[in-house]
Amino acid sequence: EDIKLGFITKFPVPFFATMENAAKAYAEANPGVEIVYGQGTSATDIEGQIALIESMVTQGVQGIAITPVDPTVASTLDKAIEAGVKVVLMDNNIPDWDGRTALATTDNYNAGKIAGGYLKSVLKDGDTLGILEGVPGVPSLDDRVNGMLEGLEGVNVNIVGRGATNCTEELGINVAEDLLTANPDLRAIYAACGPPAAGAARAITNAGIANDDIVLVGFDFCCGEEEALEAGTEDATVAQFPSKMAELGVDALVKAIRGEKVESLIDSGAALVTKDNMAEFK
Amino acid sequence: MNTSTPALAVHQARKRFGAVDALRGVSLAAHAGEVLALLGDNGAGKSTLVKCISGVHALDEGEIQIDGVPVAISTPAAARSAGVETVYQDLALFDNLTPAQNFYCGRELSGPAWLPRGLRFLSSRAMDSHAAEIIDRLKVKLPKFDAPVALMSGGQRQAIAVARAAMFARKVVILDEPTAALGLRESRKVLDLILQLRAEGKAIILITHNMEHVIELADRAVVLLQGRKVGELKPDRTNQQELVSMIVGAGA
Amino acid sequence: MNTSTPALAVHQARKRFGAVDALRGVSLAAHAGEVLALLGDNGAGKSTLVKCISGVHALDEGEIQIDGVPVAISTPAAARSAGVETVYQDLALFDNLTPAQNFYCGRELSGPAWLPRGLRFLSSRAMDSHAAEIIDRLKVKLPKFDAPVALMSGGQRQAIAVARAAMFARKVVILDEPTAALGLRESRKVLDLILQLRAEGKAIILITHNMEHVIELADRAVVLLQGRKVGELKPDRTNQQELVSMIVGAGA
Amino acid sequence: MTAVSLGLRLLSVGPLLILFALIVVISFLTPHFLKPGNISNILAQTAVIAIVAMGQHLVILTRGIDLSVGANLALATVIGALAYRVADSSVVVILAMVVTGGLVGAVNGIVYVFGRLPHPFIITLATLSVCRGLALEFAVGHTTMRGMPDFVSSLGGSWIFGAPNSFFVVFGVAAILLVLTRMMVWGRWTYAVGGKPEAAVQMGIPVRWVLVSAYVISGLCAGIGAVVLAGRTQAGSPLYGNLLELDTIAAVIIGGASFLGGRGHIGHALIGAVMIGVIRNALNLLGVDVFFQMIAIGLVIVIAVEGDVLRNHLEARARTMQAGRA
Amino acid sequence: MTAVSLGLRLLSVGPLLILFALIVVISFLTPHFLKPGNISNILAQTAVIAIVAMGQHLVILTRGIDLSVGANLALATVIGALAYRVADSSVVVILAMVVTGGLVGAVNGIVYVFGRLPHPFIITLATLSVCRGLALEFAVGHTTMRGMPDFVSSLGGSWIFGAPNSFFVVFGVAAILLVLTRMMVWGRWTYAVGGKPEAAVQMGIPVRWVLVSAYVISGLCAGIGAVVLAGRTQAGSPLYGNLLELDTIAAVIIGGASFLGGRGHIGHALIGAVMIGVIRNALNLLGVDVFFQMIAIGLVIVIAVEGDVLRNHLEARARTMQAGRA
Ligand SMILES: Nc1ncnc2c1ncn2[C@@H]1O[C@H](COP(=O)(O)OP(=O)(O)OP(=O)(O)O)[C@@H](O)[C@H]1O
Ligand SMILES: Nc1ncnc2c1ncn2[C@@H]1O[C@H](COP(=O)(O)OP(=O)(O)OP(=O)(O)O)[C@@H](O)[C@H]1O
Ligand SMILES: [Mg+2]
Ligand SMILES: [Mg+2]
Repeated sequence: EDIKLGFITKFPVPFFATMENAAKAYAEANPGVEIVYGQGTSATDIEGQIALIESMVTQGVQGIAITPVDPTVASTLDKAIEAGVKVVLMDNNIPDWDGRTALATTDNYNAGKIAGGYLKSVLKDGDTLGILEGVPGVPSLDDRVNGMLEGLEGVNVNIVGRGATNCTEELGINVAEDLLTANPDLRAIYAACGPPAAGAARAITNAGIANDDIVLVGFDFCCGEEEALEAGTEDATVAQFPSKMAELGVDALVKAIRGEKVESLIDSGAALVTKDNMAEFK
Repeated sequence: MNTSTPALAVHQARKRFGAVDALRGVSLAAHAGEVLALLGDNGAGKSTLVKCISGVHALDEGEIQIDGVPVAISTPAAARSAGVETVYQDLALFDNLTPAQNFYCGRELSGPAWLPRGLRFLSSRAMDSHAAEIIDRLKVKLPKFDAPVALMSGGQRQAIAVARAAMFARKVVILDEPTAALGLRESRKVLDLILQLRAEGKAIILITHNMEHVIELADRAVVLLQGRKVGELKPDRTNQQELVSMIVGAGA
Repeated sequence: MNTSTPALAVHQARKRFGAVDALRGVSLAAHAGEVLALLGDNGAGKSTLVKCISGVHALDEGEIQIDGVPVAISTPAAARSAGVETVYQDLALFDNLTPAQNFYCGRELSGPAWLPRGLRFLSSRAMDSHAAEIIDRLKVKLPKFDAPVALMSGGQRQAIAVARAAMFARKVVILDEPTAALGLRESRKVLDLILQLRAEGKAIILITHNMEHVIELADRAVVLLQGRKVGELKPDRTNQQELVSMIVGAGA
Repeated sequence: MTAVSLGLRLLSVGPLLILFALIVVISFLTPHFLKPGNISNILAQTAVIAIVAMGQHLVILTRGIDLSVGANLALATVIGALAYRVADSSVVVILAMVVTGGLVGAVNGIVYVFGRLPHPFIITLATLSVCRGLALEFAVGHTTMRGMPDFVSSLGGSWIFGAPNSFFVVFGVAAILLVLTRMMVWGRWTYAVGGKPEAAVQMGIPVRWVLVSAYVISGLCAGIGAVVLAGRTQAGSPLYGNLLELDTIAAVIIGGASFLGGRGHIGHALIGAVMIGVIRNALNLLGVDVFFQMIAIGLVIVIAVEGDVLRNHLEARARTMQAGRA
Repeated sequence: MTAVSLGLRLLSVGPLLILFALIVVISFLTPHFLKPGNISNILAQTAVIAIVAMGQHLVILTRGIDLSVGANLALATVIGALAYRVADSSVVVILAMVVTGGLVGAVNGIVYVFGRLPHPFIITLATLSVCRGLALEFAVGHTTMRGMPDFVSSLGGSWIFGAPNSFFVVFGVAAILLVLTRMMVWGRWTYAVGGKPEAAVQMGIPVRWVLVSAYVISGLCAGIGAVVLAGRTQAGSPLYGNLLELDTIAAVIIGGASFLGGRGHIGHALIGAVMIGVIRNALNLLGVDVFFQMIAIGLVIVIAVEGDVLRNHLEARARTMQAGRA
């Protein structure tokens, strides 16, 4: 029996493009599965994602695999479930919501802890740290910072500044430059997404600071981080596995629709990437 | 000269715009039932004086009295409620409104009275019919009574503005060059209207560059020159030349 | 009547705005060295005719000839380069520019000539001094020559607009109520200027509601009534009454 | 009735005609479009833009602009969510949101008017920034706060007679504003102030208060929009209403009002909002990808506006023909 | 020179004075602010806004608005990055970016003018959407494309004489636009069109081409901004320039130009851009947290503009006093 699914991602960046491609590959490999795709326009496009869910239901999908941009899409998903649609979440959970069939995710908080653990291994008491945040108010991005802070517990690091970058390289450079100016003794920078990490690398180079004098840790392993790791400006980053996430999520959805039992929590994992092991993650 | 209390009196009005001394101590009085011509060459300060009386500008120094009582005319609304109506040189018409809407703009007929003004309901039909009456009485021909005034000719627009002031004036009507853009027929109508307002006992201040009109209508004329009052007389055929030389400053 | 080729001729001009027939087949001719008065009551279509001649509006039907040659005057630039200058009723002054900048707006003195016009460098000093000369010759008093015209009085603004047209006219000058806002002295100056333009051999079309001016200046008068030409005559004291009745349509 | 006057009557319906054309084209392209469920979806998806656009319309009527509506709405939902934590009462929560919206509007209006700012752009841009900051600061955990009282949820998410409840909210707001602008003195003053501000001063209209009230009403509309959105999502979030300022301005202008002030009516804002909603919904139904959606939305907006320009032109021509015949 | 006329002279420097006051306050708050390195940072961080704001200023001079600048810049960087993959030549890459910017500007201008649109808001909003969509579509992998020729990189990221190279680009653009607007016929026409469009038509100015050219120059400035930004990040990205339209409009208005058209000069755009750059930099230096940054930016912008209003008021008063004494 043929199955029609909706596959909704957040907004146009390579991470979600990779997920979409994995889903397309899955559909090709499984002839009975038809997938329709949808994507919002930005990290804050909540209303757009709600409209997408509604139009998928209108089109008669049996299941939706979605990377929820914000917990508030839950009530719309509830309506979809009332209409008999099964929902699998990907990338991040919706806290306190029990409508999901399964969740396939990188636990951002845990992944943040990985970054924190790395920083803990290279910093000592009294060192200074600057944080380049993602988009203020977006839970998965906030988790990356909060998880990092937990992972860092144990060394007494002095946090000297937290600026928002909206996950862009432009703002990443600016904020990093200003952090370096205000804190000539800055020991480390942590960026919650890829583009500002690349921006910070450029700011460090521009400021003429030697690679060894400062620790730069990013997140996502994308968008220029590869070059920065190669050059030694960036020391480490955290990689996720989007295609695995998408594949596991869609597979769980298909199984659930066919009446099979599925795990409710599917971790697609995260890993620390450094110059030494980066070849494995390309 | 009339010795009764003037309906409108201005004492030692001074007004400066940046470096320009527009009024340098002008006094005048307008009495009920008379037409006072306010004369002067371009830039003499006539419009400035009018705007100060009607609350658009505030005087730097000087005093304004209505019926002998000093009043603070700080806004156009204050001037209107003191009974002073003005036809501005630029007409102050709303291009996007119809003639009737223009007529009542700022004092719409509305109710019920216990509501705050802004929230009262418009009595559109009453306003339309009253305005139509007035326009009719003035024999102004308008192409369309329910179209915005945007596309009406200069004369038609001027007629609407004059009719508006005539309708609402209680004490004083000020007209800043009301016939400047008017044809013969409409000019005549405006002049007749001024006579009618005078007959109704209103004080009228008329600014014009047309000597014929001054001699025909004005009971008294005040002449400004570069922000100063340089003369005051009863205009007639015999002293027309004197008036002209006062205006152009040849007498000085 | 003059039998030479007219400097400007209009044949059977028709123009309609939506439901309003502003011109219903008007023909007229203006000859070099004469002042043609274009008369008519408010809304008669005078300004509309002027705007069609000067390229602001396009005629619906009819033809315009310059020196006997039919020309397509589709833009104001075309009219200007055909030698027709216009003083519009609303003056067409730029409030944010100085008098000199207003004078030359649209045909700035600039160089070098091999560059496309927009990229030429302004000869500001030359423009300033020429403009100052003209203003001076017309004895217009301006409060400040290097300030924007925004705050100048109605008369001062009118004088600037008239001086601008006088300066650039080659064949025909059209003046739409040029003295409406002017005082005695400035009016006189404009009238003198018109006479001077006539002496220079230009054809002048003068729109005015002032009969004194018509009789003093006009060599011929054309009267419009509701978009139609209802009369043409040589105005003088003796036929003034006839003219007035034509204008107000009493003769019909 | 002649062909010309029939055509004229059709044309004068204006942007509605363009909307209708759009709907016909789309329903040929996708069979899902005219399903009743989808129509309700469109109404629900459009409700927020429509409500806020009507407020924006009033501001544009006075020659102004309100860039703060989206951030104002976000702040209102957060305050509403906070109120819900204090009291599970619809009245309290709704009041909290609407009053927040109105207060922000009042700040816009008062600073603009009494601070003698040359244009409302700057102050509303500033409140945009301040409201977003405050919303993030106030939101517990700096993020979405879930939970709304039942009545609020039903406003945003339930249906009566096949239409979403939010549709009736839109309807109610439109009715009130229609009365206010067309039948009350305040509305006349608004048109006067937009038409010629200097003349409005000369005619003794309380121009400053009219301006302030336009911004207050725009803020109130943002607050009402917040109620509907919070009801729909059962949450308050500092991220809501992103770019809503551009959407609402676009709705007003697409609908046929004018930046020149003093021209247009509430219907324009509504039609524009529905047009935007219909286009987005259709692109979703057609499964058009995001990149192409952006391109398509841009093109359709221009086509809609150009269509209206053409319509106006034809209308003027037809009137002339009709007059010629009379 | 009397005290009054000295005061007057000081006041007439205008928004520059507000900027100066801001700088004094900030340098008391943080010792890092006046470090030479930080000044270069500010210059580099402000360069893009400044360049694009100067183009925006021309459009605003003609009573228009250009909402597409940010998306246009993003598209230009993507096209530049694509060009780099074809030819590692600075000339080719720079041309690709600048021409892209100019073409988008031309589309804005031509559709607005010849499509007889009532206001440029709609068309530039549409090109905003279309350009973002195209940039995402064209970008290989729909994302940041790394790599720029050396010369481009040096424009965005290197220093001469302690000033970033981008500073000299800003300087060059400002010089060209200053000559164009103040010394050339085109500039006079632009002021005339902005001052009174109907009169400009009557005076035979080619109003339509003046308008089109303003949008083309705004587009070219977005293209030049793209070169500087791509040089700074050594990449092209469809996400660049987000909200740049609001930043540049704010810069122009904060700097002291007016939406009324025909008023203001290039310096206004520059001062406004630097003011925005200085505020953002200071908040970063002070380590102010994200949420409070948004609030602070809003407040400081209002204070700056209010300061200018006050200054104008004092100036008028001082002139009167001075005249009274003469
Ligand atoms: N708002 C203003 N700001 C600065 N100067 C002004 C302002 N209004 C008028 N002036 C100046 O004040 C002087 C008097 O102007 P006003 O308009 O009162 O003259 P007027 O007598 O009405 O002349 P006209 O007959 O031409 O209308 C003029 O020099 C004018 O330039
Ligand atoms: N752009 C326009 N659109 C529609 N109707 C117009 C337009 N311009 C003028 N009209 C109408 O055309 C008619 C003729 O107007 P016009 O301005 O030519 O009169 P006029 O003879 O100049 O009058 P006045 O002496 O008052 O200036 C009027 O009824 C006017 O309302
Ligand atoms: Mg005057
Ligand atoms: Mg006329």
